[in-house]
Amino acid sequence: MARPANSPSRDPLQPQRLSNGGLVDRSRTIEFTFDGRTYKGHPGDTVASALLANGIVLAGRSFKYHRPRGIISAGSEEPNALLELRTGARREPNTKATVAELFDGLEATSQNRWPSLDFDVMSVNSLLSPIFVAGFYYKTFMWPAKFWEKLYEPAIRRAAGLGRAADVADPDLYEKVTAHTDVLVIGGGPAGLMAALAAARSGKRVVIVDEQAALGGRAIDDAATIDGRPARDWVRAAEEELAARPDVTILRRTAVFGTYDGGTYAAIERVADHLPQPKDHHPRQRLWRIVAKRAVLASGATERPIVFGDNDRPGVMLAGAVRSYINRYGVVPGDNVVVFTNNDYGATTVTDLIRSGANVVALVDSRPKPSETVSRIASATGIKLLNGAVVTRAFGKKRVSGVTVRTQTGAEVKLLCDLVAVSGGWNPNIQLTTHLGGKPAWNDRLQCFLPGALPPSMSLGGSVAGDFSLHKALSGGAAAGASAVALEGAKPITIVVPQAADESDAITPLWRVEDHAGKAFVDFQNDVSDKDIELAEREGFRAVEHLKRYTTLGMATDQGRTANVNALAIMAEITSRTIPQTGITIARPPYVPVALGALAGHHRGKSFKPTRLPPSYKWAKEQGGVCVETGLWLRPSYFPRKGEKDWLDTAKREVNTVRSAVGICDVSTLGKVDVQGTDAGIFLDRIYMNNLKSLPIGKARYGGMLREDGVLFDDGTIARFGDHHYFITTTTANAVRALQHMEYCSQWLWPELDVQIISATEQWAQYAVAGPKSRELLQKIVDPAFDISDAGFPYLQVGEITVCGGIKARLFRLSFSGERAYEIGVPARYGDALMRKLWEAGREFGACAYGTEALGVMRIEKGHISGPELNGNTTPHDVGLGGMVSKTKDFIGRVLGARPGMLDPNRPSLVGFRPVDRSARLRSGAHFIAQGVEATAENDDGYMTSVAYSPSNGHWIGLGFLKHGPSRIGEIVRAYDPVRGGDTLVEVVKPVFVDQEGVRVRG
Amino acid sequence: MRIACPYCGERSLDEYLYSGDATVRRPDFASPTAQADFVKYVYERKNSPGQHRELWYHAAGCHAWLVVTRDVSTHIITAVEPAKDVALGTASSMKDTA
Amino acid sequence: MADSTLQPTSAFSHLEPTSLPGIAIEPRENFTMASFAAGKGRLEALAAAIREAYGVELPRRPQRVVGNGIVFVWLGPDQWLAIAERTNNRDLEVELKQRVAGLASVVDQSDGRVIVRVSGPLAREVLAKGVPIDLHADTFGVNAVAITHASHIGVIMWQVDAAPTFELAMFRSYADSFAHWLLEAVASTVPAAA
Amino acid sequence: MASEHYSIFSVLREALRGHKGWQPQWRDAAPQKDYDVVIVGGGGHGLATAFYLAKVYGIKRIAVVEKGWIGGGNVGRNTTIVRSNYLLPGNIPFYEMSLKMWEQLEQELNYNAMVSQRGVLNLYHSDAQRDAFARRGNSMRLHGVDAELLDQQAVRKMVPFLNYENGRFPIHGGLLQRRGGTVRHDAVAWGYARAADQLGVDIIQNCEVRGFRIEDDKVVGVETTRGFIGAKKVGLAVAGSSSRVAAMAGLRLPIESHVLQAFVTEAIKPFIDCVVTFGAGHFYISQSDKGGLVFGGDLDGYNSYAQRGNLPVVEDVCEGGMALMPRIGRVRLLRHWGGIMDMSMDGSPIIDRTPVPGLYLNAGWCYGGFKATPASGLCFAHLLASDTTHKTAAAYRLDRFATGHAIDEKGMGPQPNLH
Ligand SMILES: Cc1cc2nc3c(=O)[nH]c(=O)nc-3n(C[C@H](O)[C@H](O)[C@H](O)COP(=O)(O)OP(=O)(O)OC[C@H]3O[C@@H](n4cnc5c(N)ncnc54)[C@H](O)[C@@H]3O)c2cc1C
Ligand SMILES: NC(=O)c1ccc[n+]([C@@H]2O[C@H](COP(=O)([O-])OP(=O)(O)OC[C@H]3O[C@@H](n4cnc5c(N)ncnc54)[C@H](O)[C@@H]3O)[C@@H](O)[C@H]2O)c1
Ligand SMILES: Cc1cc2nc3c(=O)[nH]c(=O)nc-3n(C[C@H](O)[C@H](O)[C@H](O)COP(=O)(O)O)c2cc1C
Ligand SMILES: [Zn+2]
Repeated sequence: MARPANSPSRDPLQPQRLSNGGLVDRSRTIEFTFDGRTYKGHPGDTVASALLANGIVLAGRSFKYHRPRGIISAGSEEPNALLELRTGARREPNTKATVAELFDGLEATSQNRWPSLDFDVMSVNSLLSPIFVAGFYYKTFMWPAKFWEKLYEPAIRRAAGLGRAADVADPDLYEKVTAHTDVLVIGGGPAGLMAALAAARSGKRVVIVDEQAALGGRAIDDAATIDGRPARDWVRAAEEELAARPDVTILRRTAVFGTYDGGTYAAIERVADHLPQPKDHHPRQRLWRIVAKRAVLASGATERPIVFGDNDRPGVMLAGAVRSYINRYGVVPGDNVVVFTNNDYGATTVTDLIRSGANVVALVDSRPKPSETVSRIASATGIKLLNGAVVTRAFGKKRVSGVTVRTQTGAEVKLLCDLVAVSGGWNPNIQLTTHLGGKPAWNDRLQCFLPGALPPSMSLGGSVAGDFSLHKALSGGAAAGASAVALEGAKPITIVVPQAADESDAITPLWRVEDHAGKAFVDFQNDVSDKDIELAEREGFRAVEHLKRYTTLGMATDQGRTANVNALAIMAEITSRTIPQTGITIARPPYVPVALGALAGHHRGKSFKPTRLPPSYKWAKEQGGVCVETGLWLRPSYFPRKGEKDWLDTAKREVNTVRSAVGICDVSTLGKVDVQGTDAGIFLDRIYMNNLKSLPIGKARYGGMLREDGVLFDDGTIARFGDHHYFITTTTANAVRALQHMEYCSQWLWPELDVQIISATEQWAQYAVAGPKSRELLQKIVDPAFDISDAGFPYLQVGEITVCGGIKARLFRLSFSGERAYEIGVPARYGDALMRKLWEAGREFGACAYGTEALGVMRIEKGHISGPELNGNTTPHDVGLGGMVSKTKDFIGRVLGARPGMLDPNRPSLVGFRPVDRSARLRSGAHFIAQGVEATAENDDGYMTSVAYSPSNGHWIGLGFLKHGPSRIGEIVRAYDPVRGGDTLVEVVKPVFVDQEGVRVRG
Repeated sequence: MRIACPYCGERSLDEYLYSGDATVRRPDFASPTAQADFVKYVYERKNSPGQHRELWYHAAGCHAWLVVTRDVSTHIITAVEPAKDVALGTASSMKDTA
Repeated sequence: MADSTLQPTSAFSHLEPTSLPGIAIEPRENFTMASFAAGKGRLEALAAAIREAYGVELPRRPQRVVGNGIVFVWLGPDQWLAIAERTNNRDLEVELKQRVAGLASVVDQSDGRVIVRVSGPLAREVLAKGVPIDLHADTFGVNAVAITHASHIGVIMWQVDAAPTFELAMFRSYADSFAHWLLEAVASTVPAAA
Repeated sequence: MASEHYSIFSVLREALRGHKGWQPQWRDAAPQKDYDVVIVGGGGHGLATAFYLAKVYGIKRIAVVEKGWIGGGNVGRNTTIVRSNYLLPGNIPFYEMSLKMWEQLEQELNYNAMVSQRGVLNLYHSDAQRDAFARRGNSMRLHGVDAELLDQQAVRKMVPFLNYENGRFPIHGGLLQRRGGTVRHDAVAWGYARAADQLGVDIIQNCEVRGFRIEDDKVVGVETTRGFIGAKKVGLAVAGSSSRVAAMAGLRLPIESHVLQAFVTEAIKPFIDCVVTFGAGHFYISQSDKGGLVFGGDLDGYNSYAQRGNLPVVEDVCEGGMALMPRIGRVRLLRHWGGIMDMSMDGSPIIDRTPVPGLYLNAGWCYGGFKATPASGLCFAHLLASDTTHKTAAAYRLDRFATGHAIDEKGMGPQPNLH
């Protein structure tokens, strides 16, 4: 269709670009590609406005029927124009063209079509649409059963999804920031700006956010007048005032997407999405956690379409979006326009269109009588006004070419056009008021849902509160801002509300056009039509939440922002209920979809969790030590030497060295807790199952902690340094939980006790020095004043000493390996140096460093329990420590540990195992089955917890829990390991494989 | 959710650990009904909607155990007291009712 | 310990004192530190002993006080961390044990934690990328203390001066992870090169 | 009562007449004066129980009363994973029976619930974790359940899109249950409702139970927002509301109510074919037939009846996601929501009588009860109909805490939020 004769001359390269108006920078032209073709636009454009400037409306294909779809909106509510942006690692699916800002070189590709947007083979789905109605798949694809996974589902999955995720890791950075403020203003339209001004002028801290690149909201979209000057000037002045205040933060391109408890709001800032690439070291997006004492929600409203036949034809657009394109972007999206409205605000679109030189074919107003506003517009512009008329159907395929209008008399007329501007009224953006469970409240006069009960400390300003006119938005915003700071104790200030029009918000509801032909879409992206709603109703899915789930209405990337209210209104109509009776579906965060990368921030790759490095880490790496993750720690697991073929080879050598000479191992990761106070002894007695009262000063003892349910929780040593001074160790894995548990006991269970609990885990670098030569080695380190002879420093002795010429140290004669052994602790800053010293000193004894592998082997050889045995389900009796359990005192776990199930003799208990064929390998996780019976669950007698190749025995050994274990010593059972194809005969033995008499520890 | 630690001030949820009902107290191990008492104490919970007195641990902060009064249907917190004071009966809110 | 054959090593493998426009960072390790917790019913006596010995009042809220050559940092209810430069073999554990004997439990922490100093006009902006608390001057002023976390790493932090200068103390084993985060936060805050 | 049979033929037939002939999938029944059995709770378990009561046990007068709309509870908001890869003998047979029932479900209900056995892969990151998974896999195999222990190479082949290069916690392998997978959650509720309705069960929506009428120490009915409904037996299947409903009969349960969140992204072209759980972070994920990545993580951790969670957990879960799959950085989170979990003290469920005669309990499903739906329905129906425990659910006794027979898969002890 021809451009109207009176239209001003335009740039031939951007045929729909107006010669002036809007916030775009016409002084610069930038290029972008869409489906491989190059187009031009200007900075300040979105991809959508640039496409429209180039005369392109067809932007994508719908999800199910692959119908051609155009740009409908100018904001984050867009259901249709979803593009893949960028390529390669930065490929970004489902990006709304109406939100994405244009940059030079931007590459955009349409989605969900093959081979091309213009010709999409899958559009045959459209022909099958009589079958593909809501919920059809629940009724089909069941026969034959096997075919679902082999045939039907793969086919469905091939059709699933829109864009494609990148194939490789996202190369961009993301970061998170926490901000605290007195007042958070959400939305930078007229209401939000007034609220921010009012709050800021009182001196309070203010954060104002808007999801768009520019502030101003609809005042910019509508090219409104404020205080007699163009709104954009007023907005600029307001921005400048705010920016000049040190306690005001303005965040553009930032959408608040969630309201959380305690005044916490989450927002996403698109820091660099408008750039080809983020600047070096700078993030692509930033997640804001905003903690606000008060929040003013000034999020405006979103326009909704009217449901009529083939209302999804490209070129059918929201009226407010048409105005945005004209006024914000300087683009007129069509030349011959039909405006279809049921409200006065929508009718105003005519004025903008005429001003931009478009030909308004007709104003179709469903209301029987022209309102005052409509009459005024009609007489001012002289356009054709059709009152009491409705558009029943759009025609055209890839672009609308006209509409059928049913006039007040019922006559059908065809009007030719290339753009239909539709307004069905406005839905306040209330989502952030419902995230904490607030229920929206229907307003009959405005025909929309307004916020109901608000989250604590939130208030409203502007059209989100139903104050639809610019005048009301400004004054409502000002009032909200002022009252927010007043509640925070600021002195009341008077703020002059600028002059602006109090436009009419008159509306007469029209949700869908009756007796329309063609398909009438309610949810564009998910292809839900009014017929699907009828079907859902017919099948009993009347509750709105059922309707949503059955038809998938409102579940697409736009979350039904243009669809939900229309849908439930149609449901209300069919079921003869009111809209409030019908209800609305619950909105959930995020308000706009948020990149997962941004929610992760810094915490990905190696930075997913912090890494803890033990004191000898650097030295260990120099020695070629292989480190493994142990919780957050990186611990050396073995120190391979040339010629050793694998970890096992190395571990054997390390064990042999310890057992024959001496080895050194970093055990600093063990939890260390200092316990002092006059009641320290009583306290420890209550948290350990065994008796500690008798522990003499200068001695250490092994102890076990239970949970209150009687299960073994942790074990370690308790050393006594003074009358009221103990020093305990916990396992590495439980260090944090054990401390927490002790604090629970001291603060909550027994606060009357005088006990102080202080963690000292990181203060001490602690090394096990183990083996027959350990004392000789230490002798070279320990200052001569200290007697560490077997007589002077026997097994289980502890002492405060000095080493290497006066460095304070602690020496513990403890052994996990079963050898004569010590643990020596020095302040952690000397940890590296001490390790080097021990290493040097050990050379003459043939010392080795050993890691967690050898440590594990030796403790298994000695039958000491560790993580695999402390699996949260075992009792002291299960692990053979029943004898340690005190019968005389109260302690955590005593009472429930005595329940029948906990003492049941049938519980598997700890024994040792060795393979009958000594060359066989054992694996932990294998289950025990008696010989001669079937390997079934009934015959499952227990499981292997820990295994090791024992160099001392020359074969594999294991520990495990076996039913009636101790009475089955000597029996041969199967260690059955089907997941690794293992089935090994093992002999049940005592769980000690080295030095059964325990003489070596004493030297 | 934000909890106002009486010592540290208001902090976000991620600094705290929740640890259950604060209205149950550890029974006497020597009582003849000890086992039944402990079963109740360890396992049985009122768990009703509305106000809940519960234990939290300021794990990433001062390590204080706290008794928090919170509406579990709205997550609105009305009181936070040191567990130590509650246990000793010296918490300010308890003095009021004592 | 001049005559000792052991030399201390830094916990940081790649954090050097750095000064950029708007921000400076510096690892600090050469301290003697001890934590002490009041014995039951000894709080006032302890406070008096500290007053006597050092002429300062132990803070009862998250604050620190600066005495003559010593700083006391609130560490939780009835607990403090004493910090002093590590000169002349000064050992605060030993020193405090003498001065508050019977009143408090003293534990050496000189090596348990390392400190990073962050200062300059961009310090708040950088720290807000990891620290969740409000660092605004009106809320967290000079000598304020907070125990919190930074990028999943537990920290005790305080403000030294109005530059502003902050110090963050973390367990020694986290030093490198913390530095890694901090450098990333700094790089994303200072204006990009191009 | 709709009795039409669903098939491609019925769909084609209806397509020809504008789908005008479909009947409601279930009647919106009004309460009658009394029933033989009243099931409280129109979630998956309640509806399945009603179905099996009618179909297997021949009970005639059954009502399911639901305070809102059926399927609006956890059955309608879970991450749809079904599996039987449990560790303990109390659990494996039960969940395996359930999985077998899923395999037959669609034919049984004549409703396509999209049971999709696409495999459930639990990743391990250390030798200790591998051995723990081996123990579990072996336990499963001893029970006749499929389980495979994969090494890193096999995992890489199966799920090439994970972070193998620079993960903080390297992926060493995984425990795979091929028969595990996903089921379309809503369809389960609707399918059971329709099938139960066809057998005469009254499904009564918008009918909240507010109390029990107890006469001579025995339950004789329920007080509801739609009046008193008499019942010879009352079965509770109210999941997250178990404690509050049981309290109306004076009971205290070994349960705390916790919130669990779930997440879905915008639909993207499918690339995740199975369910993956990250053994070193709180994260698991699958991709729905619509293309959305459906994922979740840990509980929020505090008692709640609010059906929504908080931001720290959102971040925590997404950190896990990015750590595992750095290529989803630009995929966008579309929606996240919460459900109220009836977290039991040992993480395992309860199907048992209560101390109040006539009142039966089905609860404690924690965040794993969706997969249990068919077996739970059958076992609960068995208990209600026969007053005897179904042998496959024999371990799920209410008194196991008193006797010391907790079924604690994770070994976390009586801390519901840690299971
Ligand atoms: C986020 C999330 C993810 C999950 N992921 C999985 C998973 O991947 N795999 C898995 O196996 N499980 C999962 N679960 C757990 C699973 O969803 C539940 O265990 C299971 O659905 C509970 O059983 P139900 O279906 O009967 O419960 P529900 O669907 O909750 O049914 C209970 C019903 O009782 C009704 N009710 C409550 N009180 C009353 C009353 N007074 N009167 C009348 N009616 C009442 C409720 O309205 C509700 O409809 C998940 C749960 C959540 C929330
Ligand atoms: N008369 C009518 O019927 C009618 C109807 C609708 C709108 N209006 C016009 O709308 C304007 C109302 O002013 P207002 O300030 O209330 O609304 P507004 O729409 O002008 O401004 C709202 C702003 O909030 C932003 N926003 C929304 N949600 C956000 C979020 N979650 N995070 C960040 N930013 C978000 C939007 O980008 C927008 O800029 C007036 O100009 C009025 O004339 C009139
Ligand atoms: C498996 C699964 C997939 C879902 N996919 C979508 C989806 O694609 N789009 C959407 O908006 N919501 C999706 N949801 C979330 C639901 O919309 C809804 O939030 C959830 O069922 C909880 O209900 P509520 O939010 O009404 O409380 C999905 C939910 C589940 C359980
Ligand atoms: Zn605190």
